[in-house]
Amino acid sequence: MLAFSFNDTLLVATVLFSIGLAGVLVRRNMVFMLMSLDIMLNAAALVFVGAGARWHDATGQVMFVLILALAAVETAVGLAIIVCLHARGRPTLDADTGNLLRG
Amino acid sequence: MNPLPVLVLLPIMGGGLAWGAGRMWPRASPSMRDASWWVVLATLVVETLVLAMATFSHRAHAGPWPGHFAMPWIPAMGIAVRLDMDGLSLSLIWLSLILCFLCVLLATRQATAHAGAFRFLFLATLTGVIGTFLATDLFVFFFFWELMLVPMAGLIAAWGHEDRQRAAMKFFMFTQGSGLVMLLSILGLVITHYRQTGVLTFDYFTLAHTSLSPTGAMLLMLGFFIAFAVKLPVVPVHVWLPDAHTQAPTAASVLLAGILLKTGGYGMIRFNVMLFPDAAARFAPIAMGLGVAGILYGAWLSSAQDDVKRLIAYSSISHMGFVLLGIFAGSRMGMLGAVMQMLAHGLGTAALFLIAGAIQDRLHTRDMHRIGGLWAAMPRLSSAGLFFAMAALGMPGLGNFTGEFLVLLATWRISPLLATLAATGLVLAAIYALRMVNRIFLAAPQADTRPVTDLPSWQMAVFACVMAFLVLLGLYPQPFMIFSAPLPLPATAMAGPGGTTP
Amino acid sequence: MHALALLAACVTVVGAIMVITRRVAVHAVLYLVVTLLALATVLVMLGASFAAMLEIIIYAGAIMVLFVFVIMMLNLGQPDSAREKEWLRPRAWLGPGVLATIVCAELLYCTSPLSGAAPVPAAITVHDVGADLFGRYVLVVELVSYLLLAGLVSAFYIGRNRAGGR
Amino acid sequence: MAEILLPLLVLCPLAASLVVFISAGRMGARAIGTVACAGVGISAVLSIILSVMLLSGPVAGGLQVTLWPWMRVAGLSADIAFTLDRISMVMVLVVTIVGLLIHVYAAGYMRDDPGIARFFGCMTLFVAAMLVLVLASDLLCLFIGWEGVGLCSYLLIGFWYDDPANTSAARKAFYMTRMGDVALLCGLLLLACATGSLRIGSVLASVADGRLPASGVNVAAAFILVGALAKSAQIPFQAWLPDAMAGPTPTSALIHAATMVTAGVYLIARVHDLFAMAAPVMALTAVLGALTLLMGACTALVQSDLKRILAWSTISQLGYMFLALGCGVWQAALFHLMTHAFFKALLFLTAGAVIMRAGHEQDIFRLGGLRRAMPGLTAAFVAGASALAGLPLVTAGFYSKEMILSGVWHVHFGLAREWTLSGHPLWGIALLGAFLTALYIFRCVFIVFCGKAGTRAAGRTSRLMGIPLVCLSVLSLFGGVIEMPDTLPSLHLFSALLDPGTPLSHADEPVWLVLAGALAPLAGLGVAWVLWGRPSPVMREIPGQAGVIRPARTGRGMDVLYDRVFVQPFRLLAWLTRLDIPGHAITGTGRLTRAASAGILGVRAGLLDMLAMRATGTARWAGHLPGLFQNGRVRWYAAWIAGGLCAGLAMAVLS
Repeated sequence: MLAFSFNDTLLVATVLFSIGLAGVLVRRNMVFMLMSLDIMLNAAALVFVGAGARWHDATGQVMFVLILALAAVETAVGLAIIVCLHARGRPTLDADTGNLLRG
Repeated sequence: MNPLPVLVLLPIMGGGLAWGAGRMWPRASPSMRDASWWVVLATLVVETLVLAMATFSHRAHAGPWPGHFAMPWIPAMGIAVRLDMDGLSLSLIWLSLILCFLCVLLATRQATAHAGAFRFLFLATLTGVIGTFLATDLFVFFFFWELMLVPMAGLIAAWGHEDRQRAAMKFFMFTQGSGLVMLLSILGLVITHYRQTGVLTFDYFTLAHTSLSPTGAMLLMLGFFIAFAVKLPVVPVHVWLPDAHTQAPTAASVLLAGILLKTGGYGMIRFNVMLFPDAAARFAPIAMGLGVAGILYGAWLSSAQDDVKRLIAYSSISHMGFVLLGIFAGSRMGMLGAVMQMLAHGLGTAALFLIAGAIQDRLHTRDMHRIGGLWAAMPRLSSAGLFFAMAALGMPGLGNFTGEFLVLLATWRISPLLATLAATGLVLAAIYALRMVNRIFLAAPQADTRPVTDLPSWQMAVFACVMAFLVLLGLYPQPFMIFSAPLPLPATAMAGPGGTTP
Repeated sequence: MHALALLAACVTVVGAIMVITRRVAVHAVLYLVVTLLALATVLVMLGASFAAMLEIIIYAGAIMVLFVFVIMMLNLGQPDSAREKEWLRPRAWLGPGVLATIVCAELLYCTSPLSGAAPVPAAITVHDVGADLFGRYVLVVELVSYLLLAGLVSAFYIGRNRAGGR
Repeated sequence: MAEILLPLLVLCPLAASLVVFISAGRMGARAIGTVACAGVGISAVLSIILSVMLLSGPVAGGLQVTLWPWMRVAGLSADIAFTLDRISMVMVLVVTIVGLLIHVYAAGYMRDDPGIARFFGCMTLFVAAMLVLVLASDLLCLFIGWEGVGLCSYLLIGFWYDDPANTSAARKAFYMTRMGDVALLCGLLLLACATGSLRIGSVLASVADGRLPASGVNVAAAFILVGALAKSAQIPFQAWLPDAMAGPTPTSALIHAATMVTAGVYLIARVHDLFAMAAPVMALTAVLGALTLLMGACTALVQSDLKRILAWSTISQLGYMFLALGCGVWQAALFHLMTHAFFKALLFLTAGAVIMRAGHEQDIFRLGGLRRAMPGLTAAFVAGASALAGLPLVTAGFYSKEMILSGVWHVHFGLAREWTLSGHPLWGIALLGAFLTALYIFRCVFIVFCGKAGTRAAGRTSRLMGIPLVCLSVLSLFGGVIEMPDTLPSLHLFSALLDPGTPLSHADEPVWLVLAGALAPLAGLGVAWVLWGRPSPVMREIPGQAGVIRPARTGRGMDVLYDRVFVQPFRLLAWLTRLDIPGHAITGTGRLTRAASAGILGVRAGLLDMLAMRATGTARWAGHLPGLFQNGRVRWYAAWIAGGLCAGLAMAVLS
């Protein structure tokens, strides 16, 4: 007997997603934005796993693995950008300071 | 052990080793040969041994042609690693190996910066080329076709001369773009075959038995033709070639002229004429017209160049015109002539590029006006240059003439006018070759020439081997013609997997 | 619902809230680790112990370590903390908060009709996942490997030291 | 035996050439000369042995050696094969013996040149290629030698490459002969397509069988004729030969007088059966030959450069041979070829020695009175000159020229059904040519060797150079008595040797024919003596320089024409197209695209700027509407995404 029903999973995931979304929107520091993005990704992954358990399908966990990989890539690239910007003498890590691509 | 996959994989693995060796033990002094050079040489020697084994061993024929290797790769899509070898591919692989030896012995040492990486890319190109010559699965063929381009573009872009980025870009754009057209054609052929038989396969021998509507066959053949025409190159799409040849480092120029152009000719023989014989026959007048245009136009432009490497590059266009003419002449004689021309041109032009590279190393210029007469200072290099210039102008008794004569003879049967026009190209060939000879070899020495060193005798010995080979091709081509003839498809397909299809 | 499950869910949510409200980055990272560990617990309770292991090892382990490293490299200090405080004025919370709340409410509303069916009590073993991963989804795995490669290359490219290179 | 000796004949000079080339810079001048002379000498001995073997053997056929198959494909088989029959025997003897004498001479002449290794390498290579050409029993094999001699000629004309004039002369020679080669190649292609083989015997046999339509025979013969004309410097290809005198004198003697330029004559003699079936081409050959001999003689008359006089005289004498070929008396052509090889080699070698001793002065008006300073050379030159002029009875040239004249007199060209062309006008031209020949060569003799002294002669002619001169003098004086006209003691050794079946005799020819042929040179000699020979000459140069003579004197008339018609347009077009127009077009398209996209970008940026300015200027209070969308802030974008999500979900909720 599973301790968690699909309903509850969805609830938790939705709340997590919203928190992450709020974090992305409210924080100006890019490190925090990345962390919030990770929270959102986790929420999505949680839904997949829950759905997999609900319909007894391994696809859910496969998707989890894929999301994990995606998150890893996203984090790596994002952090690389942060380090790059920092190394070029950007005073703060404010995401709002102008157009990032012009660097 | 089956030699074919070894042949394909060995160079790239050796290249990796050479890279590693180059990083681990960088050369101590510029004059010394470093570890990676020895690794490359060892790789080539082993490769030659394997090729000799493949040439002379007589095994039971598993496939339609003497050499065969098959291994499923993606069964769901009917893709398998199928490698087959007939005389044509065998002789072209021999040519590639000989040229690689030439480059390694005479040219790759000139790339001093990041020599290991240079050698890795060099051998990776070789892998692509050999794979292209062997693959009989269209998907695998396409794979190797593309694999060949990337390292070559890298070689040009990273180690080339002054305008290398643009040249590499042009080279890559042209060949890549035309490769995509070929991919479309491959997919079209496979899908047609699938619709007809319900079998999804990329196998060359099976696909050869697809029945196509005339229009469809023509469209598919044109797709292949465009890709090969860019590589060969045929005149309107030759634009990438002079830049790429001129800007590439010597070893890359040699590979480019010696082998990469031959993949175009090889592809035309194998995938245009043999896969779509009817469409090719209908297309032949246009193709032959293009061939003659290439002969004349290439020679014409060649005789107006001041840059040595550019001159040789345009002369390649002229020679490849003969190849195109021979392939589409529609007779076995023309085909043989085209193959002979490819072999002879590979050797002769490669040697010319090596000589041009040697001159550039010594004098730091490619401008014929500034090079001046070299005979007094460098008699060995100049006599080698004279010999290969003579080969380029089609001196009878040397390899090029054999090919040109057969091609002209095959063309004469179809159209004496075209043959006469193509023969006029030989006069133009004399003009550009002698212009080069009288500008840089047999001319008054330049007033401000610094003392230069001639070729050492061991390098001259290497050139002498090439010369001997060209003379052999010119005076006794019969064994090579038997050896390197492309095996016809219908006769052998009965024994092969293609024979099972109705 | 199990008490442990309730606890895990609560810790997850509270941890996430703490993450987005911290001013010091290291604290946020630590809270994020807590969140992820709690999430792993949730996953275990969903019967996905394999996923939970991966969550702990890769996420809470590897990725978070990456964060910590980067934060160490960034050399943040008191001024940064102060600036964060200045950035996190209550007014800034207004818009995002409202937006997030609306999204949350809507999502909950949308998903509620789905939650009627009966649960199927069975766990999914690692074997099932592995068979699926390298059977049906092998091409996707290949694609993901390309993605990883692309990420690797781009991270290398972006992060290399420009002053020293060619 | 012959199987070994025949390849060895070719191999000896070839080996000598390779040895000389490879050991360049390591051997002394004497050693190089020895090796080269040995190579040619061995093959001279071998050629004599082989000739004896051939003549002592059965009459029909010749010695055949097939070395290896060259190519065998469907529709063509060609071999590397040598044939020594009676025609090639004459040629081989000429090439090797004259070649040997010239090599011996050159060993002395080139002793002090730094490039002697290159010189002898090319010379021996030339002998080898010429022997391949002569011995080939396959037209394709012949073509190898044909181009090979062209290559050697190119290298030797441009031997002193420091002067751009020399190398451009060399290139000119190669280009012009190359045009002929391409025509010859086309002829070979035609024959190969029609008969499936290029073996001379089988080609002629299948032509005789009528496997080739008449038009095909004519076209093939015309192609071969063009090739031969170019090689032998006949009209309209005559322009390269005078310039070819830029090379060392032994080269001029061997290649541009004795052997290579006669290759065209040899080729046509070789395939005379083919030509016999192409009457219009025969007529064309004869007419071109006659025109060339007249033009050559006239031009030689007004030249002032000693070597150029000899070059134009070579062209003129080759014209005689082509005339004979065109009239079907190929035996006479070969006979004249042989005697011409003797006396023209002699003339060139003597001229070379004279020029060398006179301090490299080639203008005959600056030379003069050399008779006393160098009596031996004078005797040799006079011997050669009288042979060239064909002074009756005592010189070889008389007999060969007589044979041609009598052959031309009897010929009738059946051009079309009713329209025949008699050979009598051609005979008249040839007789006029004989007169002019004596006139110009004795003009040269009198100006150079008589009169008052010009330049000072220095040094002595070395023995190495002297011996060949003596041999050649003897040959050019007495080499002709093997064939005599019927009115004299009828002797037909040469024509019987070539064609044992049908001896060429014109028993019915009138006596005055021979007499005319004998008197014309004497008249020329007399006129020359009157004009230039007496102590106070009537005139130094032919008058009337301004008009017709000027272009002829410079010998540049044809050159100017070629320059206008071919060279300049080619240069211009090559210059115009040197940048590869398609390449430019495609690159240009790329550039245009780039420029266009840059332009579009610029316009867009301008528009945006304008919009932004409007927005900020006129509606500042209304908020930054454009700015809201495109302000580059990540969080704003995220907010918009979230807003969109909100809206989308709201639609789902409300529906």
